[in-house]
Amino acid sequence: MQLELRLSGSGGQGLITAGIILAEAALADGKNAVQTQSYGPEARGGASKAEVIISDEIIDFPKVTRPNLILALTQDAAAKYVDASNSDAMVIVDESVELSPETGLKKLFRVPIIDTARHEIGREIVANIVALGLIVGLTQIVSQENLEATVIKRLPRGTEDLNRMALQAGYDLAKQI
Amino acid sequence: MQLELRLSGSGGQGLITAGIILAEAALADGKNAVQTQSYGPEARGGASKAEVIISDEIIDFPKVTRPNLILALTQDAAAKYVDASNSDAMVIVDESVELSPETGLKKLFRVPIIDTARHEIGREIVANIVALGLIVGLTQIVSQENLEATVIKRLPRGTEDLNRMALQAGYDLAKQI
Amino acid sequence: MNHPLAESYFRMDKLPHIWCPGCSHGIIMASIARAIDRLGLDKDNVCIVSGIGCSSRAPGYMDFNTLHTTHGRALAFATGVKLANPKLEVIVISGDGDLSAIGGNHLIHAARRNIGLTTICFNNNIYGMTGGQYSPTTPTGDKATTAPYGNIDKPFDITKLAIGAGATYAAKVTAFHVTQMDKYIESAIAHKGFSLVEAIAVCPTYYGRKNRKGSAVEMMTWLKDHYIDFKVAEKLPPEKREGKELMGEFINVDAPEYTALYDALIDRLKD
Amino acid sequence: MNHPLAESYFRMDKLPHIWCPGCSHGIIMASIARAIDRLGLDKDNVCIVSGIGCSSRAPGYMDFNTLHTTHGRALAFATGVKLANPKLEVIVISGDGDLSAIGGNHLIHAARRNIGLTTICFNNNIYGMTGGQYSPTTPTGDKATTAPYGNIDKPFDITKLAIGAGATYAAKVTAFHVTQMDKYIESAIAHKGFSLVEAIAVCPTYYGRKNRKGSAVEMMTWLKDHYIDFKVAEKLPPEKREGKELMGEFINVDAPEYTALYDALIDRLKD
Amino acid sequence: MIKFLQGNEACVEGALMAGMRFYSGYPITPSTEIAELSAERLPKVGGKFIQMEDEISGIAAAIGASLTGKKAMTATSGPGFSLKQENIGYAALAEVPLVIVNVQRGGPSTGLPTSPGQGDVMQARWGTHGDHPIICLTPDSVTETFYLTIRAFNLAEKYRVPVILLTDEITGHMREKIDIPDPSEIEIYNRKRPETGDVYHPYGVEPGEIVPRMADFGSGFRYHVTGLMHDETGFPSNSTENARKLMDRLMAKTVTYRDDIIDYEALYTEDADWLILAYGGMSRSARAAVKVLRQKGHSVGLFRPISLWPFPEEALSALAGKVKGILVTELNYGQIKLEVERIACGRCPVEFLGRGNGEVITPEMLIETFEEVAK
Amino acid sequence: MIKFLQGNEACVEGALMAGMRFYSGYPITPSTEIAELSAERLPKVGGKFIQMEDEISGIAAAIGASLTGKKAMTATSGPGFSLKQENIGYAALAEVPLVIVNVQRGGPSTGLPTSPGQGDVMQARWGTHGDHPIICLTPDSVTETFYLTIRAFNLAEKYRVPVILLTDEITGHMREKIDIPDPSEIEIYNRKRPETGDVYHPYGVEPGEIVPRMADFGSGFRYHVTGLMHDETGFPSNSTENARKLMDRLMAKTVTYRDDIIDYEALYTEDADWLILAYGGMSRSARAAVKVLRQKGHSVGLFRPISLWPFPEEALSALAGKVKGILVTELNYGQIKLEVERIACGRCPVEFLGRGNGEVITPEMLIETFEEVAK
Amino acid sequence: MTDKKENLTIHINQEWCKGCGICVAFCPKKVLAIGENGKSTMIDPDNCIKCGMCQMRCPDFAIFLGGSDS
Amino acid sequence: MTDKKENLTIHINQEWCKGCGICVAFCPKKVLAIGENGKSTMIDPDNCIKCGMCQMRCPDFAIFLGGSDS
Ligand SMILES: Cc1ncc(C[n+]2csc(CCOP(=O)(O)OP(=O)(O)O)c2C)c(N)n1
Ligand SMILES: Cc1ncc(C[n+]2csc(CCOP(=O)(O)OP(=O)(O)O)c2C)c(N)n1
Ligand code: SF4
Ligand code: SF4
Ligand code: SF4
Ligand code: SF4
Ligand code: SF4
Ligand code: SF4
Ligand SMILES: [Mg+2]
Ligand SMILES: [Mg+2]
Repeated sequence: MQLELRLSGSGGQGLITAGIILAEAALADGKNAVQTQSYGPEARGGASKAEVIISDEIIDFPKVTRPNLILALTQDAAAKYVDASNSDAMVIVDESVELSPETGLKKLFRVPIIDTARHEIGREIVANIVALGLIVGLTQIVSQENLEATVIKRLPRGTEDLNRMALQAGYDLAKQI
Repeated sequence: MQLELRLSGSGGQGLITAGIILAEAALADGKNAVQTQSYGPEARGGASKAEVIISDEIIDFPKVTRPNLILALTQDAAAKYVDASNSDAMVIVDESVELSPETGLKKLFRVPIIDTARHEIGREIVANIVALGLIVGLTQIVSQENLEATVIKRLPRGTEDLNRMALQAGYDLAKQI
Repeated sequence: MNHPLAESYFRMDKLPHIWCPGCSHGIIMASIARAIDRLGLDKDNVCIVSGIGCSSRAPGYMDFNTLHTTHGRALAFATGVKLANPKLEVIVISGDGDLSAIGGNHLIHAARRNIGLTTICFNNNIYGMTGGQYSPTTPTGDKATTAPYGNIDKPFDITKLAIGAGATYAAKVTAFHVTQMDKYIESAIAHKGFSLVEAIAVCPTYYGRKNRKGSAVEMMTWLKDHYIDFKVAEKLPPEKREGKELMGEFINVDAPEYTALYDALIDRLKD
Repeated sequence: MNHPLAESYFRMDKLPHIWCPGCSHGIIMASIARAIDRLGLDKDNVCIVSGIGCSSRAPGYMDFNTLHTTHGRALAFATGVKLANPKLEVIVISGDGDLSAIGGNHLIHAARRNIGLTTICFNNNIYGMTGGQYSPTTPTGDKATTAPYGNIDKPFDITKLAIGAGATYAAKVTAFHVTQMDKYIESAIAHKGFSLVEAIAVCPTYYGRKNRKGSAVEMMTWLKDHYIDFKVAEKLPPEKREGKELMGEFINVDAPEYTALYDALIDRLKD
Repeated sequence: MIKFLQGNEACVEGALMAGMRFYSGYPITPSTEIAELSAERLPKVGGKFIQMEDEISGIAAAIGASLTGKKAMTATSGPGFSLKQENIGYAALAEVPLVIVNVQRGGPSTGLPTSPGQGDVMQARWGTHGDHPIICLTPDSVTETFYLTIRAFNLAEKYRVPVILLTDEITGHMREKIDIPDPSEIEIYNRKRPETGDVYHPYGVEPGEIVPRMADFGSGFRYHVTGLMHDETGFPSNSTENARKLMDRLMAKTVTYRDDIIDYEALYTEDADWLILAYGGMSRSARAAVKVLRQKGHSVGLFRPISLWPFPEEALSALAGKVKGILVTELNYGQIKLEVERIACGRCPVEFLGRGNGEVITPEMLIETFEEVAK
Repeated sequence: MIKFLQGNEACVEGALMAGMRFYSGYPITPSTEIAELSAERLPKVGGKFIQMEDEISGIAAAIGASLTGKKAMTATSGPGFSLKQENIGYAALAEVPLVIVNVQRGGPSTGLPTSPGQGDVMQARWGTHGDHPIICLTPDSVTETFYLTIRAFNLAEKYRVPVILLTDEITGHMREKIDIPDPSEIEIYNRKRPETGDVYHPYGVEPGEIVPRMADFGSGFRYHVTGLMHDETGFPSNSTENARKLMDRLMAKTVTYRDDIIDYEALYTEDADWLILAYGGMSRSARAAVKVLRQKGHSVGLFRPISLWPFPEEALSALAGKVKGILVTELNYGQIKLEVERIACGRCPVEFLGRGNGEVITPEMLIETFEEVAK
Repeated sequence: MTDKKENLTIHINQEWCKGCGICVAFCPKKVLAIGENGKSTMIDPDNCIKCGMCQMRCPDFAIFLGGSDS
Repeated sequence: MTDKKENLTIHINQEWCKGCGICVAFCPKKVLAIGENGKSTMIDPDNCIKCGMCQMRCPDFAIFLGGSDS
């Protein structure tokens, strides 16, 4: 089984970190993972993305071609990276994002990710961690245990509680869906 | 008929100019000619050479491999460029040059070229032109007429008489041999 | 309605530009256009040349003959443009890295020759485009991705360097001091020989973030509070000069311009 | 018996050198050896680095660790040598073309960094090795094979350029003034940061011949008659300073040396 | 120790394990992380990092450092690689061990700075003027980047040549699992140095040895290094005879010792009647495609040069005599393809699928092309 | 008009006749006479000469001048050619007409500055990073240097590519008779410029034309030139689709129009059962050898590529199918030999005689080798 | 660009404004603020003295003095 | 190099001397001249004050003060 994920948003939202955390958690679960990203001079302020492939097998081709899951935290990112060609893909967008109803996407979720980070946790900067909680809550692609451990390991010391709260908020959002 | 000449001496003695003059005179005679030279950082003060091939035919390979005539105005140049492998070559050295008697050279001439330039013409700088007169006087490889015309054309205005005298001195030296 | 300066001198379909929020590059670019406007130059006779870098993206937005070259080589390309066609007003836009790191040699030689190029250095003390490495103008002790423990290099004073190389016009100004910037850029373009305006810029994204300098506004405020004209400074008591950075028109002298000398040579050979 | 200096510091089997009669390069090269001798440096710990040019042939004759690099890059190679092994005393020999034309960028950056290299510029105002093209120090109006109608370029003052770039030691002297040359080179090597000695040289073969400057002796005499110490000049009445060229120790200040700062960083990280 | 690293990070880890103690370079996308991580790590192990004023001085300083006995590296991408060419030739002629990393990006000139490409493969071989020996290795994963960086240092030390580690934006920027071995498990080769008291011919080879011994500047052997043709003593010589001896010796390095240097992977090639040939980042696509094609019943194998220069000529030649065709795929307009055509020598057709526009060739594209050409 | 000139002088005469009005460069042996003569002649015809601070700026300034509509040239030798590589790629991508002369000398690095060599042949094709189109011509005489310089300018203008005139110390420094034609006898190609009032797509090709029209900076068309991938309007574009269109168009230049570009000499090849392949200065030796060998009864022909890149592949391929073998001779360790092997494709053996030590291969050496390999 | 000062008013191009706050911070009359949408907005238009400093310092051509749009 | 000044005498290496004349021109005591063979030679040895300027300015290590050869 191979899962391809695309996490997108704006430059400063920490989606590359999120991708790395997801991939490392998968490693801890005993799976394989590859993480790639695309960027350009436009990344200055514009849309950016991180992609992760998680698999039980060896991963040969490292680039995501048919994502099974797409996250988009901003309108720009959604416009650029929500690829409707695979209508079976799970697509999660922040509630601030408007998508035309004609996408034909079967599994589209609009979730107040940024709002949750800003108002529930009090720090918009943890929106990426909320999103991780949400994704893992919805899909179980990695174990919550290893996800938390990786989050703690990868992020600066002193932010443990904040990040645990953010993860939990993500899990909670997942439950509401 | 193809004739290969090597004119050698020290950096400032004008042997490249002499080579060019000889070649141009040959062209004026309706022959073909190619002139090449070799130089190196050692040319700073060290030995330098100009080579000329004169032929009735098209000249394919432009470098001198078996010179028919070698001129050496200095000891250094003689050491470096008098190639005794062709013992039939005509070798003309300035009288200041000592050559070991074992060279086996059949046509070796030691001639007071520089001394003639210095004392007869009064300008050491025309030693190259004296040498040209000597060579042409000895071999007739180019016509004296075209040689003189080329010398006049190639050298700075105002030096015509000096150069004509030098040529004549060369012819005279040739006659004495 | 549209921004009048943008409409007159910029390629509207290329805007908004790619620069980060609060990046000074847009401020300096606009100042160049205002100077051109005030001088009443014909757009067809203006050529803007840049190297590679965030700043060097400027020509793409500017509605003139524009040339985006290789990293560091803007002045070398510009020298060819100017000498081949001296009637062109050639303005070079170059980052601190582009101009003083890889391009340092072309800077000093253009200054030496006194060729009629105007160089505007967008000096943000960092390599912006490649993500925040230290540049030859990063202050000693500051951090950058390649100076994680603080930079041990001594920085260039680009203006002083150009003067040492023979520049006949050189001024320094900051992105905060827009009125002076307009004036210096105008004088620089009007100047007959080589001219340089070093515009101190802010890069909130890399330099600012790495060095905890705060937002673009805070960085601009720093410029406002720390830079004073050297002529003013000369009159201040030492304690008031303490900690101040100097700006102003440091040199402005007449000397024969290179392409004019060459044209004179051509004329001389005609006779 | 043999020349004592040659025997102690030179590769006797490589002498005599290739330089033309009267070329100053030999004079300056000997002065460097005398300075090393007076400083009592261990030959094994001295490294001489050069680029390409007549002058750059010097290291081949000098009995130290010697490195003949690519044209213009001597200071860049030397930076690597020095930073990798700061205990080496690294001396760079470079022609005016090598140092200030193709190598200009490395000069200003080495000066900026204040890295402990000593640079001796053999400035003969011409490209000797390639046969007499103008260099960045050829005076305006002078002739060269690539300036058949007289050079229209303005020359660099290499010493001033290095100071503009941040050099902490810079002196200028001529091949005639050997006593001062010995002294400056000695001070430059002893100096902790970047140091430059610009040695004005004569190339009778190309620069001299092209510009009818006469023999090596006449050119040396010109140096003798025209160069005066800038400190002496300051005290002269203007009419006596007229037509004089200035030499002397233009800057000599202390500032932290680059490789020492790096070693301090390593020490700091150890804790 | 298991880590999750970018190829560029693995390169630095490998370099440090190989003994790198000096890095000098100039930042350029997509190689910059190599400089950044070197800046952070080197001073901690007593090594030196310096950001130079440009790429030319980046390689020059590294050569200077290598002469003092330090293992040195510089990293760059296309435009910087072009600028380093003159001094690559210097290192080859003066026989200075050195590792040069080129993380390839898209296009000629400034091109597509953030996209992958493999357009510098021929340049790696021929980019500097004049004949010269070059070793060029190309990894296809983060783990292999680590090991090939070590190998690059070892080969540089052993053969006294500049070694080019040619990666690309794909392998440079992707993150993968890597198991970093204990240093004790790694074989490190250090240049041979002369013994104190030896009569030292810096460019003369001792009997039974491969290259001249190399003394560190400052170690008591005062010798001369030059980019001019030189004789065994290291001093310039204009004699064509000396020049021939030197050049013959240099050029023989990658011929005489080719078996030690050459490296390649052959996957499912024993019974293959078609080959897909790919290298570096592109072999990830090719490997995926080969697996699918095998499943689909095609007897196809993957041939992956790991040393691009010297090229695994004998191995490929042997296969070329057996297969029905070779499909070469690379992110350029056909560079290694030319070499493959030369080696195949008409014994089988050589087909090609390339891209030079910053796009990655997917396994699907490759499968489709294969099924077209191999039917 | 009959003159007796060096190859380097003939190059300048040709350039001036072709319309060169700008020269920027940096002196280097053995190319310096080209700069020196340009310095003397250009201002007399209203053109400009500038000695730049290095070779990088030498080519950069020439590109800048070309953009103003002037025909521009720069000349150098190996080390300088290496330094120019980055901007050669720029000229290729931005499609700026330009002539770059490389008078080849001996060896890699500083090597043998005053000796001949042909070691930069592959570099001329591959020296800059990334795929790019290149035209490279190589003359074998003073007269041909004159004509090929003109052709280099014409091709540069017609195809908007950098054209490399690859000569060597032999042809550059030897003096020969040359009959300089009247300008009226010479065909000159000038770049096509847009008409005033045209909607101008600086990188869009008009129907029926070969390359985009090129406006002079200052002529009223304000457009953008960049070394980034760009679309037809000239502005940077990250779209791989645009990049593909651009790269395909650039790379096609030397393929689609190869018949117009390719040039070679075939001497006594009709009935030949062996070929000697040589180019540039070395073909002088080869021609002499072939004549002698013919006299000796060998039916041998000379194949001389005049355009090295694109290589006269079809013509050689046709011959390779007929002959018993090809002896390639060049002043390097076998560069064009690789291309010949690829083209011969196993149909005949490819033998080789090379030198990379500054030595010239004499006709005698060639005859001897021929008689060994062809027996 | 020749309109009389009194006819000019501040225009803010919301599409181009990147919300850097420079115009806000250095407006001598505190006319501007960053709005809810993160872009510059006029909070005290009457106070504007049309000095043009916002326009000169805006890096994005997003704020300028111009005639009314009609 | 520790010999006492009085024991030193001028040595001229005829092999290395290139005859540039610098030592001759700048000898304060006119001790030297260029000889028939184009090389430097002592014409007035007694006048020599052993100042060493000839040695310092000779580009070719061809003239120096040293002990007697025996
Ligand atoms: C030859 C070459 N080397 C390196 C680079 C990578 N590079 C692009 S821009 C840049 C530095 C930009 O800094 P600066 O000139 O200060 O401009 P800024 O982005 O800060 O405005 C570098 C190193 C390149 N494109 N080409
Ligand atoms: C890259 C490169 N460009 C050009 C040259 C040719 N070249 C060799 S030395 C030199 C100039 C020498 O002048 P300078 O440095 O002043 O030394 P000098 O010979 O006058 O002592 C030049 C242009 C070269 N060897 N390499
Ligand atoms: S990275 Fe820095 S210099 Fe570049 S656009 Fe952003 S703020 Fe400006
Ligand atoms: S050419 Fe000039 S610089 Fe070179 S050795 Fe001769 S005199 Fe000296
Ligand atoms: S014009 Fe002046 S007062 Fe009015 S908003 Fe702008 S900065 Fe404020
Ligand atoms: S300065 Fe410009 S971009 Fe910044 S907030 Fe104001 S209007 Fe917006
Ligand atoms: S030592 Fe002094 S006095 Fe004696 S010869 Fe030399 S220069 Fe003249
Ligand atoms: S200075 Fe030296 S080389 Fe010159 S003449 Fe005197 S001894 Fe001879
Ligand atoms: Mg910057
Ligand atoms: Mg010089």
